[in-house]
Amino acid sequence: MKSKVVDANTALASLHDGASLMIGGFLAVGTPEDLISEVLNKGVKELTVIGNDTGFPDKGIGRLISAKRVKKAVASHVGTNPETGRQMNAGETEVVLVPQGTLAEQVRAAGAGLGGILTPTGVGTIVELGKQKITIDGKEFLLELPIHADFALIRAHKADEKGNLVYRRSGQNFNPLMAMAAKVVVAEVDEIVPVGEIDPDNVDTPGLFVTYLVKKGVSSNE
Amino acid sequence: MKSKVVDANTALASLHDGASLMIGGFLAVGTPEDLISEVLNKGVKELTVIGNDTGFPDKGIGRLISAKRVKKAVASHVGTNPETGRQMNAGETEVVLVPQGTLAEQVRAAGAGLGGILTPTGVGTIVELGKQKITIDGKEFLLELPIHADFALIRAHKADEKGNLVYRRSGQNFNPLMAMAAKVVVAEVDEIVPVGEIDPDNVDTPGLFVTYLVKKGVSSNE
Amino acid sequence: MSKELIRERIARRVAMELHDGDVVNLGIGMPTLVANYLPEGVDVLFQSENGFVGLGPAPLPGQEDPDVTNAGAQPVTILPGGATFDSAMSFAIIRGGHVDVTVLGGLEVDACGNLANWMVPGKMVPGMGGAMDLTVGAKRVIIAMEHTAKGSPKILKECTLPFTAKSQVDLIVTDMAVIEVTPDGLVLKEIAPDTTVEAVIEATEAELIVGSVGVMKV
Amino acid sequence: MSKELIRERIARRVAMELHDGDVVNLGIGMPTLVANYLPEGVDVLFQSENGFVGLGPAPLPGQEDPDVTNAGAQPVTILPGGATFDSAMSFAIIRGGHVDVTVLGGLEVDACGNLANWMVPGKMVPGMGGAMDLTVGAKRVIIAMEHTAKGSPKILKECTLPFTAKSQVDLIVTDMAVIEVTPDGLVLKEIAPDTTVEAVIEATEAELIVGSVGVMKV
Repeated sequence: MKSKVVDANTALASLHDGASLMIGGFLAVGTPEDLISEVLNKGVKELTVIGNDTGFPDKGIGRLISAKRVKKAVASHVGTNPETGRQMNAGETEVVLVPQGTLAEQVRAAGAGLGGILTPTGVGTIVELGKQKITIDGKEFLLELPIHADFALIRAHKADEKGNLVYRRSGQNFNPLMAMAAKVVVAEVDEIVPVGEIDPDNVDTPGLFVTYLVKKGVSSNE
Repeated sequence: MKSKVVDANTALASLHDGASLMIGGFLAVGTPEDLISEVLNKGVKELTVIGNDTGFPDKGIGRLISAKRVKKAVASHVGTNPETGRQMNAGETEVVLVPQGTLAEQVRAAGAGLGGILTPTGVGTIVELGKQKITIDGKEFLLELPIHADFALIRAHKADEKGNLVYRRSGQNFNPLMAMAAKVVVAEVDEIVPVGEIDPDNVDTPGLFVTYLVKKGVSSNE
Repeated sequence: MSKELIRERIARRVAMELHDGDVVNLGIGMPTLVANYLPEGVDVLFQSENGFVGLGPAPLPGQEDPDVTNAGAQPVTILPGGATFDSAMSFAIIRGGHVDVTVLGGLEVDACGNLANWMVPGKMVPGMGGAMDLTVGAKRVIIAMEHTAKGSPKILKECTLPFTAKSQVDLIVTDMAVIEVTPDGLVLKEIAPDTTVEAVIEATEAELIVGSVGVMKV
Repeated sequence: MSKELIRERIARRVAMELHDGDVVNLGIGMPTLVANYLPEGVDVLFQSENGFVGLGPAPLPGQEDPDVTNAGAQPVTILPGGATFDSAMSFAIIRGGHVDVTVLGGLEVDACGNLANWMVPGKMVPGMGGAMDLTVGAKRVIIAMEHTAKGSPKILKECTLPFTAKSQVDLIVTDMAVIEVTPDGLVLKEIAPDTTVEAVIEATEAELIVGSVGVMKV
């Protein structure tokens, strides 16, 4: 089989204006910064970005916001990045705010082939606007639909050459979910080990989900 | 905090006739056989049992079937246990057959506080009978509801004293899902290690889900 | 009273609501302080919605691990017996009712136990983060906040800001009082030693049911 | 031809449908044999719905690990580069379209690509196990079965038994023929070297579209 280990430039070769990107991380912890740099280098714009939050102006997803590459951001929280708020209020960027647990399930549902999930979260709030409400045993739930993307840019600690991934501590967050929900999945990792070095019981994301592996800190020109 | 490590008898003290039990395992791989022995010892009957399958007549959930303790079985497969088929055809035991992936999501939904999930599985088959069908973007899905239980009897390889669990190989299957979906969760484990010995990244089921730990092979009288 | 003392007072009082063995999620900001005032013999398991349980204190300077932060991106530690997981599991724990208590800040709480704490239309729209799930999912929701904002009541007849969740608040702890949300309305349970029932009523827009009122331990 | 040779023939032909890098789930029984006949240079990743990828051959006698079995409870191995997971993840892989090919047995297949393989009402009701999810979720569904059962066709105009899934079958491989399910109906692609187009049509209840028919490599 062809090796999955490539440089960031090769991994993102098919990225285009208007693409949708899931980007892992929680306030830039567990975010693939090298891949974000490559997105910036490529000059693509009008992106739809899906992530827990928009990081900080100079860190995480915030770097794409600051560089005005984002047409639409889907996130649970944008409070740590005043630039997102400014663009949102100025009508420059569309921001869709989603409860964090709902976002997690929507991404998971996409990866798991579910048509949607029913959550009690958001009932009786503006989150329910425009959504189907379903009552089960007298309790109301919102029908939340799956979220897919063209690309998932994720961050893991370790990988083997087949793409099996291991995350570390709170760097995990949305990464394993996004790994299941996009057409092209690119994982930025600290370390790539030979196949067989990771015990099957310690794999967090099976390699079958991963399209490309990019080693962190290796520039595309090396 | 009170220790979670008890004998099987103590762990199942509140088990009563008519209770619902989730039991982990896949064709008796990853099934807590000591806990099943204790259920048999207690003499409880009219049980509702939820599991992937009904094992074999002398192994796994099949032991409860053979001893006629089961009023209703919810499973994806009963073909390896002819006694289940006999009781089902004779009208002695109600058997509800559920697609395996649907069962997994129903148990997960209960644990995750979801009101249900939409699956394409079973559309156009008798599985859809009596269920709500929801069309999303022109594609039909079945609304499948969560499955809760009074008890989950699960099997793990290793635990620490806080109840953090580690599974082994294909012994995992439904166990981590059931750990989230029952009022009382009893885990039968090979080994109990001091707190701190399991790296947080290697925990499969966080201890907060686990009510009791029973060490495999320790009889209730010891 | 300084902001710091107010925050300490509220955090101390909230901490007394926690029981040994509880799974607890503390919101960002003041609720985080609750961890500093756990009563003797009360061992709780703190959940961090960014993906772990066993949240411990801040590390010593120089010992920070960039992959170990709380939901506010501050460096923390994971205690022995902790466990890490992804966001789907984190919110399965939260939404599934496996968190015993969540402590959150509030902009407004009303007589029906409605909470508003995630946006001020046209002004501040940080997003709900995990707050909507926590409020709906946790077995017990405690709001820890100052009793008033620039002199105006924050405990209202009806919230004016968009809800975080409907009818989910169980207890309100402020610098002036401890108030329980009941089906009959808000019950004043305790007042701070430096205030009076009248002053609390004055500082509260919602009606308060006043029965036997104790004194807050501060 | 012996049952064993029939099974081998079908398995060999199915194996030729697999491509390097495919994620493949083989059903219990005859489909399992497909693993023995992978073409040279074709490295596939076998998924086992009881919870892992990297399914390898049976272990040597005495080397069985009770925690490593296939979905039929037979001892197997996990190859280097494999990964284990729970049933929710296993079926996320299956339902989510991450399995390239599934190979399943069949009791009946019909002209619309409907499959029946999980029960015979009043007689045999083993349950669907993972078959419904696999049929709906896998990108390509190949049915591997004998062409007839006790002389009666199994490829029908319309299934008489309860469906496993509606319109999901892509290819049928039998001891007599290779048949593709298309929007226009069943297309006869290949026949076995020891039969004729006429004999295949005779043994098939459903209409077959006969274009250029190749000879099955057996």
